[in-house]
Amino acid sequence: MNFEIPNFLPAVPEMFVLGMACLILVIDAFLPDSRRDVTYGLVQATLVAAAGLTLWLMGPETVLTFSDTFVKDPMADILKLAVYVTSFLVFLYARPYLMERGIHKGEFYILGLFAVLGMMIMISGHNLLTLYLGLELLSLSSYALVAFWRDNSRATEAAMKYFVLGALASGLLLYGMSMIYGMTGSLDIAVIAAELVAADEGMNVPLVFGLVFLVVAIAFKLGAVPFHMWVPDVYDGAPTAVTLFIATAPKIAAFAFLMRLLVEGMGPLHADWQGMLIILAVLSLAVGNVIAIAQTSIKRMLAYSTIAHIGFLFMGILAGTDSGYASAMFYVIVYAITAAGGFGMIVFLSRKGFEADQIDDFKGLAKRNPWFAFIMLLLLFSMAGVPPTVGFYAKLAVIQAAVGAELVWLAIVAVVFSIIGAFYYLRVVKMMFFDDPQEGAEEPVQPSGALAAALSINGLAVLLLGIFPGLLLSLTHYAIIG
Amino acid sequence: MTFELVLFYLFGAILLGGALAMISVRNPVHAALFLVLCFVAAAALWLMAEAEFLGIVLVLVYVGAVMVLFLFVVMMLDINLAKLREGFTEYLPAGIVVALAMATVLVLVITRYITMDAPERAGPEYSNTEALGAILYTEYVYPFEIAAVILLVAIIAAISLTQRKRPDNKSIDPGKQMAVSREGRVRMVAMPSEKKKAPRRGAQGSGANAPDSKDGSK
Amino acid sequence: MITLEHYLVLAALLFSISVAGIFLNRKNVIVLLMCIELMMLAVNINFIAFSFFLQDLAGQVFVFFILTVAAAEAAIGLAILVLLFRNRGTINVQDMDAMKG
Amino acid sequence: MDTIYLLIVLAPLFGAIAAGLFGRQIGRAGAHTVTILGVAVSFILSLVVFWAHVFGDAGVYNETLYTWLVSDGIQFEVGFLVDNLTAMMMLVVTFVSLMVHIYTIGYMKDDPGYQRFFAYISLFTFSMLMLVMANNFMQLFFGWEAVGLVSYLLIGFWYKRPTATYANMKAFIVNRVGDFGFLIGIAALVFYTGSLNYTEVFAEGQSMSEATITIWPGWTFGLLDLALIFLFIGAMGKSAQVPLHVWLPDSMEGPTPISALIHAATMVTAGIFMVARMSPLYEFSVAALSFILIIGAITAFFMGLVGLVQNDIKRVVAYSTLSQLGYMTVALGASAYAAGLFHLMTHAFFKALLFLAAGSVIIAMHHLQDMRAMGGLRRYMPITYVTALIGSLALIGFPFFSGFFSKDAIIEAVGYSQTPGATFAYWLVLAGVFVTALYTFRMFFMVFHGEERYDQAHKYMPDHGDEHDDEHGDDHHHGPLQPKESPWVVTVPLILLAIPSVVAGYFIGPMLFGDFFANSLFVLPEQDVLATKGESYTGVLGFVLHGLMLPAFWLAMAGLATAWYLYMKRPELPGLIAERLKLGVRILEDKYGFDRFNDWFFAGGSVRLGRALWRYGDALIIDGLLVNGTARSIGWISSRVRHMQSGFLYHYAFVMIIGLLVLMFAFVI
Repeated sequence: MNFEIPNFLPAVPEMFVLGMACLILVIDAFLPDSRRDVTYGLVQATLVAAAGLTLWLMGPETVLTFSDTFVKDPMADILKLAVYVTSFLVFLYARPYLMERGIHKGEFYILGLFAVLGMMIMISGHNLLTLYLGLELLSLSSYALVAFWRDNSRATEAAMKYFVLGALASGLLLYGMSMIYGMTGSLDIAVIAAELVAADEGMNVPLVFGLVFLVVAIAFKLGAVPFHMWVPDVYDGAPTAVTLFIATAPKIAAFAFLMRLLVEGMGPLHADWQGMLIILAVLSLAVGNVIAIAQTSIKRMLAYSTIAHIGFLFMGILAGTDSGYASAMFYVIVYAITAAGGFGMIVFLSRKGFEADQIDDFKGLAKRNPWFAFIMLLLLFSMAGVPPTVGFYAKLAVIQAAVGAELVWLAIVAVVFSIIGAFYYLRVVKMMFFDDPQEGAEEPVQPSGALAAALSINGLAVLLLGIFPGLLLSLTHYAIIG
Repeated sequence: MTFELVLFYLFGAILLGGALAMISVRNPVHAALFLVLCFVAAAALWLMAEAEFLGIVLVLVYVGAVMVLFLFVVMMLDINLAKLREGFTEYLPAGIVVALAMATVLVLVITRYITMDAPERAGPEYSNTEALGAILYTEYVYPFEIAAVILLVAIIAAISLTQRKRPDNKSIDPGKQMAVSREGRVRMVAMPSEKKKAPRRGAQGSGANAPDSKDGSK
Repeated sequence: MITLEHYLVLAALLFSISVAGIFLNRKNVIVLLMCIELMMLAVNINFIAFSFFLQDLAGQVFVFFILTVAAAEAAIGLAILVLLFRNRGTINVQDMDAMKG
Repeated sequence: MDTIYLLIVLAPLFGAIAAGLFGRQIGRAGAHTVTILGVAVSFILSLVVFWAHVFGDAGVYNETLYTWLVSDGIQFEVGFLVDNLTAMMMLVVTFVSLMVHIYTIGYMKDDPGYQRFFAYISLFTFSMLMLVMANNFMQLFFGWEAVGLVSYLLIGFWYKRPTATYANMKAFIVNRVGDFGFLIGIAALVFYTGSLNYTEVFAEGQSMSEATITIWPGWTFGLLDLALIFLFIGAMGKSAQVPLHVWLPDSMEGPTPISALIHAATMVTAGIFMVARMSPLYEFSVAALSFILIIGAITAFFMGLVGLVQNDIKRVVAYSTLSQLGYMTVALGASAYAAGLFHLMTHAFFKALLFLAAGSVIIAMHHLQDMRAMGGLRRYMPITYVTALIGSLALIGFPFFSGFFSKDAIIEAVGYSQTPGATFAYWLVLAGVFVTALYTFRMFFMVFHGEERYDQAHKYMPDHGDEHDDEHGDDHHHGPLQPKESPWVVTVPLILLAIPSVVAGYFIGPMLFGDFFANSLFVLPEQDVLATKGESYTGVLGFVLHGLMLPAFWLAMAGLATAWYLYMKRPELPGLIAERLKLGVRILEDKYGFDRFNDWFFAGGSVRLGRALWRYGDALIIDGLLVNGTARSIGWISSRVRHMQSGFLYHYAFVMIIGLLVLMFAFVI
């Protein structure tokens, strides 16, 4: 028996977050309801400190540890940082919402922190087992978060749907993994890739067979058509604070999951999964953009818009080039930041007993508060891909990647659907600036506190990143290409 | 046909039969029991594949704990059984078509492309439990820790979701009772001394105004 | 002689049955949860079979963790179920359509 | 230095943002404090930069600060090119802008859009600085458009007045025509050189002059000629050269400080600046220079004539601006870029001064602008009077005033020029001198001298005075006006502007004949008319003495004398002359019919064309079939497809399984 004590250093952020989560869990149990802010503060401090640790450990080399089940490479570093930032924003936006509704409980933050841990594990997973466990940690926390407003019947229903479909998806994922394991004889990502290269023709069919299941599970996590059905219902039913959470950071983790499984593990089967992703991308673009038009709830509208965004994300990945992956990574980070702002704006406008989740609630926002109407305008422009917001660059980059992969027709399809998509974003803009506020909601919106400041920064960041996209572009480039 | 194969078909048939019965019986309690049957049959199959430890765990942990939890919930929730079965046959054809299509594809791929030579059976000195234990805490220590976290999350989630203060709960917080002070209970009201008739009513009601012992939930 | 195919076909059939169960069942959420358990069982059979035929313990380790996760999943699923019943007074799948479109 | 340059540009932008977005929070005082501070910082730093470049030994600064994006190998960058030309422009822009900012406090004090106004003018300063400091065509174009945008916003500042909105539409559309040419010009240059950077493009100047481009079989043009003429068309729009000049007089609808800042001193000079900046290219294209010369000469003379018949005080100044811009353009066409820039600088000072003085008069007259209702203001407004006199003398080119030096230099340069059309231009600019003197002093005498005609004020009240009624109350408009001197915030800028209006001319030595522009302008030796002139230059005094012998001076004096005779001595004469020359006056009052023609041909024609297109093309095909058709069908599809999302869990699971099966059938079997 020769066992070496593994190198713990690369996993320090994970261990720190886990330790803090347990510590906060204990502290929270002894706090009275009025002191819940302590939990909040500790969680945010944990995220900041974890970011510090990640930055401290950052380096261009790839480090494997824990018998190669854990990997730390530039992509992991950058994606973890993106997860910290978006989660930080999410908790910041969520707090007033929870307080106003009397559900400001420690579990929200603690489960959120565990979900962050799950995402970190996914991002650093280098083994089918760790990837699966990270995914489950994230999913289980998310299910609980969606249901966490216990008296809200819609939220419970959403949680149930999310749970059943999510469990179905992880069943499919496991079936796929079992096939891959059986065919390659290993759970290790690198070994699988090596086995695939060495595999002879005859093994191809069962491998692709397993691959289909993996792709389906990933598509489910990201919410690609036709595995998207949970997205609108869950986004709609969950408390907005939770929607905010599940719509943002987990997408980054899911992207990492995809990269590890499909690109690093199943890279040699690129030709096969490229075809699958093309189908999913086209369907997502079409269904997402078209159904969004008919929505009256802004949460549902953003849910369908997410689906369409996933179509774009796939376009970057399916190109199969390093610059394509970098563009997809750029896209997902931009999406997370923009979506955080978008849902944050709903939180910002909502009051106790008034969720502000109907598109009509945004009517005349410019008259009630021109600054935040402007911020929302920036966010919507970014989602629609209007220059000079960063969403434009994100779309441009993935379309370039698709063109680079000689999929010009796909690029054209994407452009056509994004034009159709622009319609529903601009409709909201039109309502904000040219319509009168709804009756009973004419009073000006008073910006207050950290939420208003953070939202403003979030909105302006979308603009500034669009004017100066170089920083983020070079970061993603560094993460993928080195 | 070897004895092994006979056993395999036997347990396989129990497994599939149990599964079919589970999805088609009316009563969820029966369904749960059929599921237990499936698990037991599967455990037997696992034993045949030299996964003794997991076979035992499946029965002990899974059947012993998880299925009991299922039964517990089923019985706790007061569900109208009669209504729960309506419309089963209506969707049956579609379900069968999809399930058959699925099964066909899976079986086709498996039978046509996947073959492996049967390995040598391990001798009686081989301990599956020991072998598993040896790698579980070394090579797989990281996943093991994650699994622990997942269980912790499940505990937190289950408690925070289901534990509640019932609105009709009349229990008393002893801490509050102990913390009662005289000022909180009695209010002295200065009254001008009246002439004969007025009885001393001023002090009545003041006790009810003080923070009372009713529970503060919701 | 039991071959790998035997196990895999058995798992595949079980898997198909559980999938059918998920969308045949329109009334009772609990049975949905059970179907998911069944699906996990099918996957586990797959892993154990591969593990045996590859003579590699990794598959069994995976099963070990799947069992753990499935237990956790069941706990959370049942918790949500209890909430659903409290809020709605029913666990009928057909009644869960507050959100659509 | 990077930081200083950045600060110069960003300080006004910061002010604009603060006043524009947070105007309500920081209030009126806050708005003007922050914007003035921003521009003041900019001005002081510009002074430092000017000092460092002109007197110090700071070399030419040409750096790219930020690469915005790279497309097809063409870099889109933000960068600064600072040499003596830029330093001078920066100084002029920030100085005039600072004066206007201060002046605005007084002029706009009752306006409800106070903060908005400050935000705009600061934004304008930012845009103009971006324009002059650019080191590449993209940034130049950004500044170009931004300046146009702000001017559009400012002309329509009083957006409730129909005339103002008409004027700003007009400015916008006319500028679009110019910008279109400008864009084609840039595109042609980029097409040939593959770069947007000045240095890289200029390096190709010589070789480009030999390249040709065939637009139509048989129609071959010099690529450079074509590109430069198109660039100049852009300049014609911005710098209001005939026939794209029509927007400038109308732009006087904006508040007076704007007229001073934008339509006299800075924005309109963008075209002049641009041509001078491109001198390394223009030098190689005689055709373009000739085109510039002729357009400039026509503008200089004929626009001056129109100034003779205007009665609105601001319009007179506006036409004089047009005419002076013509002079600058002529100088450019004659390869005397330095003279054009020199005139640009002196003109910026005295024209801003004249406009602000006019504004001061307008304040005193309670926003009445018709000169026929003024007169004798000298007594009430001594400071305005003196400063306006200085401005007027500078404008007509009275010896020792700044305009004298710059204008004389131009006229002489044109005299020496060999560019085709130079003779024609020479006579026109010479005649223009007389006209300039005549309309300038016509205005001066009508406003400040002669009998007081305030009792007729009501006759000339503009129709659009309505909103002012609300602000000032009614009491001002009844009974005779009592003009009084304007407050110090108005007069101080006047005085501060009067100083350079006099002394700026003394820089003629280094700027025209010295090596001031050596590092920024490029002139081929055989076309260097200023060098010819410089051979006989001995000093300021010598220049003046020499100038006294030239026809230009005497023509100016004649104009002045005529004005005195007609409007002081025999005030009834102008009416009689107008009787006699009815047709001429009609033409002039019609401004040669440009507006009428434009309205009928371009506006009317395009409206008719548009209507036809709208009715058949738009309404029927595009709207009916394509736009609304697709929108409706997508909406319909959407409303159908969304029912796929039934809300039922088993449907969702079903769809997932079907999806799985489809993928499996497609890729496995």
